[in-house]
Parts: sequence; C-alpha cells; structure tokens
Amino acid sequence: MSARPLIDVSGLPKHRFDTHAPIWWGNLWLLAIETTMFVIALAAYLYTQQNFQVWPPPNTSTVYGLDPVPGLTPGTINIILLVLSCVPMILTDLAARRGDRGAVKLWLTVCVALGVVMMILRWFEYGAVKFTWDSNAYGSSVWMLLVLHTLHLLTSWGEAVLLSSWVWTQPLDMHRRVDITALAVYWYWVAGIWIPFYLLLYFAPRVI
Amino acid sequence: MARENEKEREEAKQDDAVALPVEGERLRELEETWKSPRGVWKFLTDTNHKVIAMRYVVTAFVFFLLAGLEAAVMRLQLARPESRILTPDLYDQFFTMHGTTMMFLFAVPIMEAMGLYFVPMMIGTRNVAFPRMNAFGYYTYLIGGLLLYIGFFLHVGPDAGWFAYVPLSGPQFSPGKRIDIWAQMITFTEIAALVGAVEIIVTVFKQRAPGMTLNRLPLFVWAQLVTSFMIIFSMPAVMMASGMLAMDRLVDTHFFNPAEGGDALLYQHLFWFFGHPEVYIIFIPALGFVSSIVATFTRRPVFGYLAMVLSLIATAFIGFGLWVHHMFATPLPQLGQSFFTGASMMIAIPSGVQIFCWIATMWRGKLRLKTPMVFVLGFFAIFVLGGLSGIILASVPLDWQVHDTYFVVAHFHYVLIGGAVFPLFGAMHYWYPKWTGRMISERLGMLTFWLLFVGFNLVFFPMHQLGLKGMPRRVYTYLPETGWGSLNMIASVGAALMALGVVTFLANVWASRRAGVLAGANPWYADTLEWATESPAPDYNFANIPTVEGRSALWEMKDDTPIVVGLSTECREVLCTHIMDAEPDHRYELPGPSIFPVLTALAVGVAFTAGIFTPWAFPVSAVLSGASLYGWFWSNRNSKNEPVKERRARTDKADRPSPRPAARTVEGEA
Amino acid sequence: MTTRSAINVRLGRAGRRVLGVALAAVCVASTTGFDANQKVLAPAGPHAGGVSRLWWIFFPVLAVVYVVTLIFCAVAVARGRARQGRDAGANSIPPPEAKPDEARERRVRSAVVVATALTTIILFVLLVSSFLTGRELTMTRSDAGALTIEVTGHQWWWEVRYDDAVSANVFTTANEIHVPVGQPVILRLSSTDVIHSFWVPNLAGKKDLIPGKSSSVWLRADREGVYRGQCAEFCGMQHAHMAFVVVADPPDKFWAWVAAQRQPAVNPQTDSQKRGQAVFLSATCVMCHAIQGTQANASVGPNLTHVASRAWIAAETIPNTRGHLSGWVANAQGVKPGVLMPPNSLSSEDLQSLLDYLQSLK
Amino acid sequence: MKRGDLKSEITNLRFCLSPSVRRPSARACVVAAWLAVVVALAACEREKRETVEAAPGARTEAISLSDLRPGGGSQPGETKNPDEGRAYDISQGKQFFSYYNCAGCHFNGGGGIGPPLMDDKWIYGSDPANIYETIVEGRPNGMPSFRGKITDAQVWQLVGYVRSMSGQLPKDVSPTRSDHMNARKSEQTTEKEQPKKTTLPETK
Repeated sequence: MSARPLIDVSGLPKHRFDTHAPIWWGNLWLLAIETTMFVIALAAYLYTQQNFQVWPPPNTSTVYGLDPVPGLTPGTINIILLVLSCVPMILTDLAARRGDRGAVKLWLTVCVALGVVMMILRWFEYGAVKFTWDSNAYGSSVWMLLVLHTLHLLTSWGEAVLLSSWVWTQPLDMHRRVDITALAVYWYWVAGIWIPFYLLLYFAPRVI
Repeated sequence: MARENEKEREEAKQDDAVALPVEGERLRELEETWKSPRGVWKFLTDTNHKVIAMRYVVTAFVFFLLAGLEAAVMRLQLARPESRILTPDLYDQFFTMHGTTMMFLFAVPIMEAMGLYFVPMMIGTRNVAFPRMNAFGYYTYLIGGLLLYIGFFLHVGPDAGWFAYVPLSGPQFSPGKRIDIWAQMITFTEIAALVGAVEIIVTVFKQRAPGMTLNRLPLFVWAQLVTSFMIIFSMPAVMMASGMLAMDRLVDTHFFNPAEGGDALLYQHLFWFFGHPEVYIIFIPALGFVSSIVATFTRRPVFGYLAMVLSLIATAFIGFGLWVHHMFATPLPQLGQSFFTGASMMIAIPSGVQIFCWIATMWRGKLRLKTPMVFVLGFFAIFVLGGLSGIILASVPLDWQVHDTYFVVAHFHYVLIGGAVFPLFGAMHYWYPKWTGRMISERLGMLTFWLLFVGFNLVFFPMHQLGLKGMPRRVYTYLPETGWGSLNMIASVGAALMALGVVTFLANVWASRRAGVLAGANPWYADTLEWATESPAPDYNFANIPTVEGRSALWEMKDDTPIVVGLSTECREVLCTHIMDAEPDHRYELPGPSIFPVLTALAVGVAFTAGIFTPWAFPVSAVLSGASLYGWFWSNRNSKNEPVKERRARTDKADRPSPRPAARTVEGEA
Repeated sequence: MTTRSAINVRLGRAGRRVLGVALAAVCVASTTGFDANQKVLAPAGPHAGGVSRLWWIFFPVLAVVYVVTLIFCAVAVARGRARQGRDAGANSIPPPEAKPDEARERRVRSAVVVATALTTIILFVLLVSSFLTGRELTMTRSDAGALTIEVTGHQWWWEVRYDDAVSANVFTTANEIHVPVGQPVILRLSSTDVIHSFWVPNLAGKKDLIPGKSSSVWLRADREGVYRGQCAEFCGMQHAHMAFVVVADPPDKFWAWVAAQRQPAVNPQTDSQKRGQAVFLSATCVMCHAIQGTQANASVGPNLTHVASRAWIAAETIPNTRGHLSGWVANAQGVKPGVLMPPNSLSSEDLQSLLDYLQSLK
Repeated sequence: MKRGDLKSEITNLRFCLSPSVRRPSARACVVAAWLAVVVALAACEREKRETVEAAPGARTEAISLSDLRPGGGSQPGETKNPDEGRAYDISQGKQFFSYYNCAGCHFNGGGGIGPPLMDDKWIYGSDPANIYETIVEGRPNGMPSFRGKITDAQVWQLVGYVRSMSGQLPKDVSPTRSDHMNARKSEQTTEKEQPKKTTLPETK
C-alpha cells in the first residue's frame, strides 16, 4: 500500500483577523441574537402604540413631571458621545491590527473613560424620563428599551476594561489583538443599534 | 452482526498495521494535551464537547423520564371520568410541567446535544469552537431545569400551561412565585440553547476538515446548522416574552395589562413567533438523524442532496411565517388569517419532498432493517399522519373546531413523538456503539420499537376522535355523560405500553453497556466521519484530521486521500478552514478545562433565582459574574506558557495511563 | 440474529397492518356512536355545517394521501430489501454505492418531482376550499334580524345577557343560552378575568374571549335540541367544569321562555320558602348572587332569578336536583375544588328552607 | 463494487483511529442525587392551595372580643392569621375585597368614605385579630358587620389582604399589580408602614 499524501499545516499562521477568526463569527451571531431582541422590543413598543388614542399617552405624574416624552438633552449628548467614541475605538482597532501596543493602550483607555462618562450621562437620561415603568404600557416599553441598551453599554464597557487591563499588564499577543478587533465590532454595534432607537424614543413622539 | 465481516476486518487490520504504524509518541502527546480532568473536578471543569454533549443527553433524558411520568399520572387520572387521583391544582401543575419539560428541558437540549456531540466529529475536528462557552451553556441549562423541578417539589410548580397565556399567568391570576419560576427558567434555559446554536454555527463555518465544502456537508450537519439559525432568530422572542411576563409580575410593568395600554395578544404573538419555529427546532435535527440512518442502512447517499438541503432551508424560512395559526380563534382580521393558512399548508411541501426523497432512497438502495432503520420506518408511519392532520389545523374554519381540543393534542404528539422522538430513539440505537464502544441489542431494540409504536398509536390515535367528539384539552376530568370514557381508557392503556417501551430501552442501554458485542470503529459501515475513529472516540477525536473527497466521506475515501499533519500536539490546536471551500486557513488554539464556566453560570443563576425575590439579586449577580468572567478571560491564555513536556513530567506519576496494549477491538470479540 | 430480526420484522409488518385495521375500526365505531351532543361532525346549523362539509373534503383526500404514501413506503422497503439480498447474500453487507448511477437516478427524480407537484396541487385545492368556506362562514354573519346575546366569561361559569332596546326587558341568566330555531344569533363575547373560549361544536367553531378585546361569533340552530358547549381555552383550576348548553327551541317556545325570564322572581309561597328567602338574604349567598325582585343584586356569581328553570347547575357540572343543589350549597368545593363559592354551614332546617326557596324560582 | 472495495473502505478509515478504548462516564447518578436532595426538601407549604375549606364552625368564639377597645386596649396577640404566608389566599382576599365592595368605601386602600387602609394609621389596631374583628363585628361610623355574611376562611383572606396593603406582609406573598387601571402602587411595592395607633376620627 502506498503512503498517504500529507497536508502539512504547521506553516499556517496561528491567528487571523475578521471573517477568518472563529471569534469574529461567534461575535457576529451573538450580535444577531441581541439585534433580534431589540427588534422584538421595538415590535412590542409599536404594538402597544395601537392601544392608545393619544401617543405618547398623557403623563399624570405630578410628582416627577408631566412630560410624556423623555427629556432630550442628556439623551442627545449621550448618543453624540456614543458615536464619537467609535473614533478612539477605530484607532484601537487599527493599532491592534498593527500590533502597536502603545497606541492600543492609549485609545482603549480613552474608550474606557468615555464609557464611564456615557454611563453617568445615561443616569441623567433616566432622570429625564418623567414617567415610570409602572405608569402604563408606554412607560414600560420605553424603560425596557433604555435598560436593554444600558445593559449592552455596560457589557461592552466591561469588556473594554478587561482588555485594557490586559494590555496594560501583559504583552500584546496575537490572541488579544484578535479579541480587540472583536470588541471593536461590538462597540460599533452598541453605538449603531441605539441610533434608530434614539430617534424612535426621543423624536418620533415629538415629530409625529 | 459484527462477526459477519470478521474475516475482512482481520485482513484489514493486517494491511493497516503495515500501512500506518502507530505513532506512539505523538499519540501519547495528543492524549496528554486533550485529556479531560478526572473526578468531581472533571464534572466542573471539563470542556470536551463529547463529555458536555453526553451530559446534556443524560440530563435531558432524565427530564424526559420525569415528564413521561407526569404524563403517565395524567393518563391515569383521565382513564375514567371524574376520577380524583389528582386535584385540579396538581393536574394543572402536572400538564404544565409535562409540556414545559418536554419542550424546553428535553426536546431542544437533546437535539442540540446530538449536534454538539456529532457535528465536530462529522466535520472532522477536535472540539467545538468555544469549548468553555459550551460548558457554560450546559450549566445554565442544568440550573434552569433544577430550578423548575425544585420549585415543583416545593409546591411551587407552574400551573398556567406551557405557553402560560396572560392574564392567567399574570400577576393577578397567578399569585405566588409559581409563574415567576417558570418565566425565569425559560429565559435561563434559552441562554443555553442560544449558546449551543452559536457553537454549532461557528464550528461548522470554521472547523470543517479540508475538502468538506458546503456542498459536501452531511445532511445531519445541514440540519443542525439550519436549526441553529432558527434558534438564533426565534429564541430571543420567547426570552423577551418571558422577561416581560416576569417584569409584569415582579416590578409592575404593564406590557400585558389592557387597562393601561398593554395587550394580552402581544404575549401570544411573541410566544408563538418563537413557539412555532420551536417545533421545527425540535423536528429538523431529527430529519438529520433520519438522513444519516437512511443513508447507512440503504448503502447509498440520500437521494436528492440539493432538494433535501433546500427543503431544510425552506422549512426554516416558512417556519417563521405561520405562528398565527395558533391564534385563529382570537379576534384577528380574517384576511391575515388566510395568509397564515397558506403559509401553514406550504410548509407541507418541503416536508413532503424530504419524505419522497427518503422513499426514493430506499427504493433505489439496499435496505438493511436494523433497529435504527425500523425506528425510521415508524417515523414515516407516524409523522406523515401528524403532518396531514396539521394540514387540517392550518385551515381556518377547521381550526375553529379542532383548536384546543384533543385533536390538537393528537396532532402535535404525532408530529413531535413521531417526528422527533422516534428518530431520536433510532439515533440512540444507531450511535450507541459510537458512545459506548459496544453494540446495542437488536432483540431488545426491536421490542422497544414495537412497544413504543403500538403504545403510541393506542394513546394518541383515539385522541383525534376525542377531539372531534368535543373534548377540550387541559381538562383535569370530564363528566361520564360526555361519553369520552372508553377512548380515554384505550389511551391510558397505551400509555402503559409506552412506559414499558421506555423501560425496555433503559434495560437495553444498561445491559448492552455491559454485555454488548464490541463494536469497532464503524460497525454499520456508515459514510460519515464520526465513524472514522475509535468507538468510543478518544478525547482528541481523530489521531489525524482527515480530508474529504465527496459527500459520503468514508465511502469515497481512496487510498491516496490525504491526511492533515502539522497540528501541534502540545496545545489544543484545531484547524480553521475557509467558510465556503474548506481550504486550510489557520491553526487555532482552543482553551482547556476551566472552572470559570460553572462559576459564571452560578453567578448568572443568582440573578435568575434570587431575582424572583429581590431586585438586589441583579447587582449582586452582575458583580459576581463580572468577577468570574474576569477570571475566565484571564485564564484563557495560550498554553505555550506551559509546554506539554513539563506538564507531563508533572503529572507523570499521578494518573498517567499505563502503556496501552496494542489491543484492537476486533480481538475483544473473539 | 439478522435472520431472526428479519422474521420479526416480517411478522411485524403484518402485525402493523392488522393494527391499522383495528385502529380504523375504532375510528369508525366511535364516529357513529354518539353519546352527548358535543360533536364537531354532527352539525345542527350552517356554521358547524360549513366546517363539517369542509372536513369531509379534507379527510378523504388526506386519508388517501396517507395510504398512498405508506404503500409507496412499503414497496420501497420491499424493493430495498430484495436488492440487499440480491447484492449481498443473506448474511453479509453489500458494498456502498457512493455515486449512484445517473440514468436511474433521473427516473426516480422525475417520480419525486411528480409527487411534489401532486402535493402542491392537492394543497392548492384544499387551500381554496378552506378559503371559500371561511369566507362563506364570515359573510353569512350579516344576516338581518339577528338576535344579539351578550356572553361574559367568568372563572368558571358563563353569564348570559339578553339585550333589549327596552331596559326593563333586559335579563340575565347563566350557563344556559336559549335560541330560536332558524334565526341567526350573534353572541358578543367578553371576559372579566382571564381568556376563555366559547365553543359549542354542534353549532359553531370556537372564539376566544380576551380581556380588553371584543369578539363575537354567530350561529344559527336549524334543528331543535340541547347542544353542549365548553370553555376551550385553559382558564385555571376549574377549566374542566366550565360548560354551558345552547337550547334551540321553536320560536314560540323560545319567546315564551324569554317572557318568563323577564319576570322577576316569584315570591315565596310556603313558610319554608319564606324562611329560605330570609336565609338567602341574611347569609353569605346575598354577597355574590342576584335574585330579581329582592334586595339581592350582586353580580359575582350567577343570577339566580330563575335558577329552578335550569336543568344543570355549577356550569353544567351537576344536574339541578335537590340533592345536588344541597351538596353544592353546603360545600361547593367538594364538587368543583377551587371554585369561588365558599362552603356554607347552615343548619339543617335553614338548608332545607333555602332549597325549598331556590327550587321555587322557576 | 467488489469485496475488495469494501475492504479498502474499512482500511481507509483506519488512519484516523487511535488504539485506545475509553468509556465515557455518564453522570446520571449525580443528577439523581440532586433530585433526591430536592425531594427531601419537599416539605415547604408556602404555595399550597387549600381548595376544600373547613366549613365555618364556631368562628366568632375563636377570638375573645370583649377586651378590645377602639384606640387601644389589650391586643389579643396570640391569634395568627392562618393564611398570611400564602400568596394564593392573599390574592383571594384581594378578589373578595373588590367582590364585596370594600372598595366602595375604602377605594383601593386610599380611603374615602371609610378610612384609608394603606397608610400607617390604624384606628382599631393592625394585628390580624383586630382586623378580623373589624370585619366581623363592624365599627362605628359606617363599617358594617359582615358576621354571617362572609365565611371565616374568607375573612382571614381579607385580613391578610388588608394587611398587605400597607406592606405588612412579606413581599413574596403580597400581590403585585392587577389588570386594572394603575390607581396606586401595588401591594408588593408598598413599603412597610410602621403601624401607629390613632384615636377615633371625630364624628362629623
């Protein structure tokens, strides 16, 4: 019997970026799950809308205020910041691809800091909502969307903290470089998914 | 059976011994690297996909037995009119637990588990893409299931049915913690399902053996892939529904309170947007089992590969477009309902195509009627009937009459037991040798089949009739005047037969594990790659990653089919290939055993269990799971820090297996 | 081993055929033997009639499809086994056919294509017939001169209110819906608590009663009779005992019934009845029930103004006899565990008087 | 295909084999042990639903009523509500609260014709026995006596519910929101009021 031909893979690289990497695909499908959850929350919001004569339903809370639409200022500042925070994240991403540990350290830390600011702003965003989740179904939907997005904000921030603590203390190996590019995708998603929902929660009731 | 080809095997062994001398040192290194930890520690830290999947299978089967017991008690209660074996309160808990367990704790997990076990083996890789996440998934599932059953034993069993319609399941009409436990358990076990789905998709996308293009993917793997996509897009709906229900009950939101703009129908839409795809999530993997078994026992590939794959995909797509047929009796516009009638009937076409293709395969093949194949024939007889009664349910006017009656109960048991449990039993007989290294008894297997088949039809065929005679489902008893007594009695007798069938199966599993004929690598002479390795497979699955030259990987393997070398034996390295054409792309190192998956699952579990009682559980859980994720991440470093040589030196004295005898399984038979 | 199991299977297949025949016999036998009037396939009106007609289109077609599929399956098994025997002998395994012969495959392929096309055509026919029936059943609703009845679902009984332009003519009863033969009736459905589903199989398909939503169903009884119906959506502990009847009477009998129902309750005649009324008004009964013409006007439980005219009590769970009524009043939980009616510990004389009174409420 | 081909089929897969035989260890026993622990725990009665009530017997004798005086006096103390630990009974009480038109005077606990029930002021005492007596005996200024109208079991359910309105019961038995208009905070989210004794309101 003749010897079998061999395919020697020992020369192949140990890590590759983007669609080559399993982590990229894992990240993608997790984001698909999250997106589906947001879409379903959106469907619930719109479904609820058909049960009200006036939209948004008039607010009766004299304690917190009468405005039935979430206050605009903190939310707007926050989304601008959220979109802007993608810039240092892009820089982190590019630095990770180059393997430039210094740049990764710098820009990732900027992202973490921005994340803190955004979460503080999100606190004020909650404060600008003058109704509660137990006022009516509208209140429940608005709060659910806000909390849902905050959870993702928190998660992406936690991941950034985790990776920056690694790059500050450990050498930047290929494994972490791929991880950082995956984090970047998540970060863009957290910013991107909020744009339509920001328009929905803050502008649609004001405009229509 | 295994003896029949002993001669050939002996010859083969000799040839083999000449062609491929055992590479002792390399194999020992592989074994060392991939070795699972032992003892209790192993249970908590292991990340081997086979171990995790087998845990899923065993746990899910235990839940199957529990749910089956619940069904048996219900049948006892319904055997005669006005019997008082169960109080209505207990009966409600029993049928809710039965449905919930069968759907969420048995069917979905066990189908995914079969995928987690065999997908990596069928595509020729050594583990799933994210082994620790896989372990995490199992623990979330286990905690969710235990939560539900602990609740049940503490009189806190859910009692609003497996679809828990609001307002009955809402805060006003279901006081106490019963439904809270149900809702949290749903969310929690769905996390496991979603994690498993991501595992399967990424593993299939990135870790196929060289040469296994998408066009050569075994139908089993296609079925698992399609199912995983369905899980990704349907499970979030039920997580949101159960989450909103829990919020309505715990923090006074108004999603389903009509007085404050909420809507009871919103819940039904969300639930069935998941609930109908759920049926296909259970059923499509079973189609994969059927395809594997049919190919093996007809000695040819399944007829119409492309048609089969397209049918699977079509079923998945259409499966998302017919949820409203569960809501035909609600006040919804007529025109919309007609659309869903069309969609519901359309799904019969892809299912039909698959049935026709299998029949064509048998027609053109060389059929061996072993137990797995007989279960597949039982599947034909039962599933086709269930599919046809499904067409009746798809019709709006007919559904007005048979909806929520025993006709529906009959229908979905024909579809789910016929379409999923019979193939599953077939699959368990089929892959038993791969799991245990021994053949399962044919004689007991046939007995199991006949008990289940006759019992099943006795239980569920009369239920069609009961439905037409006006018996609604979910009634804890009925009046003698209704005349439903005799048919119910027949059904209950059948249930006893089915129970006997399951007992026979368990006895068979137990006895064959001890005394079964040794199986060898490929006792059925099947064509997929899981049979290209020892039974049971070693921790690293394959000594060499194989390559594939056709759809029937083993049947089309030639003497000069290449094998892959060069993967490190010093760390858990797998080969990543291109997503479409499966060309080698890069090597990828998988993490080894870790305690953090179970810690993380426990930390998240705090939120879902204690969260029923206090909102403080959520911040506490966030901190705990944050900490354990930190450990997870930090420990996930490349093992090059500790080369295998040192590790071996360290563990050498401890539990190093003694030098293996070069025993071959065939010798064991003699 | 193989031979033995082959024999098993051969015997088994015959066995399966016998079983199939037996099951079919059970099926036929149970279709013909009607016990109670709660049958889908014994229609007494156009709504259930339309569905029943549709059933008799669907059922034979699907039955034929089933039988044909299984015949093909059986033949395929027989052929496959024969080929196995031919190619490999009795005890051995034939070599696999990894690349089946193209020409032969093509012949099979056309058979599969034909089968798929046939499936599609059959489904299309069924779809169209279903659609037409559905349209017919919803169009007939616009019949003029329909009688409107409001049906409200409660855990676990049915409140039935007959509307009238004159408010004095409006009356309420429970669990018993009387309709005139031949006249269409529109039932406006609502629920006060959870989702119920109104279903009277001999007359119409079911319709859900969803809190916060309005729905209605129409029916017409073409034959005199008493048709039993039952809640079809799980609604809690006593879902099993939430039944009702639709009594279809000739119009004159129906209107006589209506006239009687519009009357307030008869005054107690005997001493015992008078004492019974006093018991009713002073004990727990009055907290939940109404009797027109007395102070009792609560609407938590069924209206008892003409309770004695009803054939069953407790949502058609027990016959309205003195013994059952007495058991129900004394301890309703024993009959329907979980029901909201509490047990009543009345003295024996009080109970007998109360029963005398209730039984006088014709 | 000939026999030789079959042989080569078998040979072909040999290269992937490794020569070890292992048994996977199924952990059914672990799961079984878990379940055994669970069964052992199954003594908790918190969610039990008693559907067959004892027929009300000598109910008013259960509590000595004589020394209770408005605005103070001795507390019976000993008498416990049998239903307070069970969410089902509290929710039944909530249902009866609306069925028996308690809300007609007390509204949803906010008070109106009758005194509010969700605050910290208790004219006749906040103990279960006090509330029981208020319901059974009635009180001056309009609270009617429900003696004989409501069964004992239902009175206790009402007592439990009334106490839940001011947050006196554990959160896991108090009801959450109803499917009604959102008129007040739910019983479960009401913080526990510290009961104060109050004197009788002046008669108008």
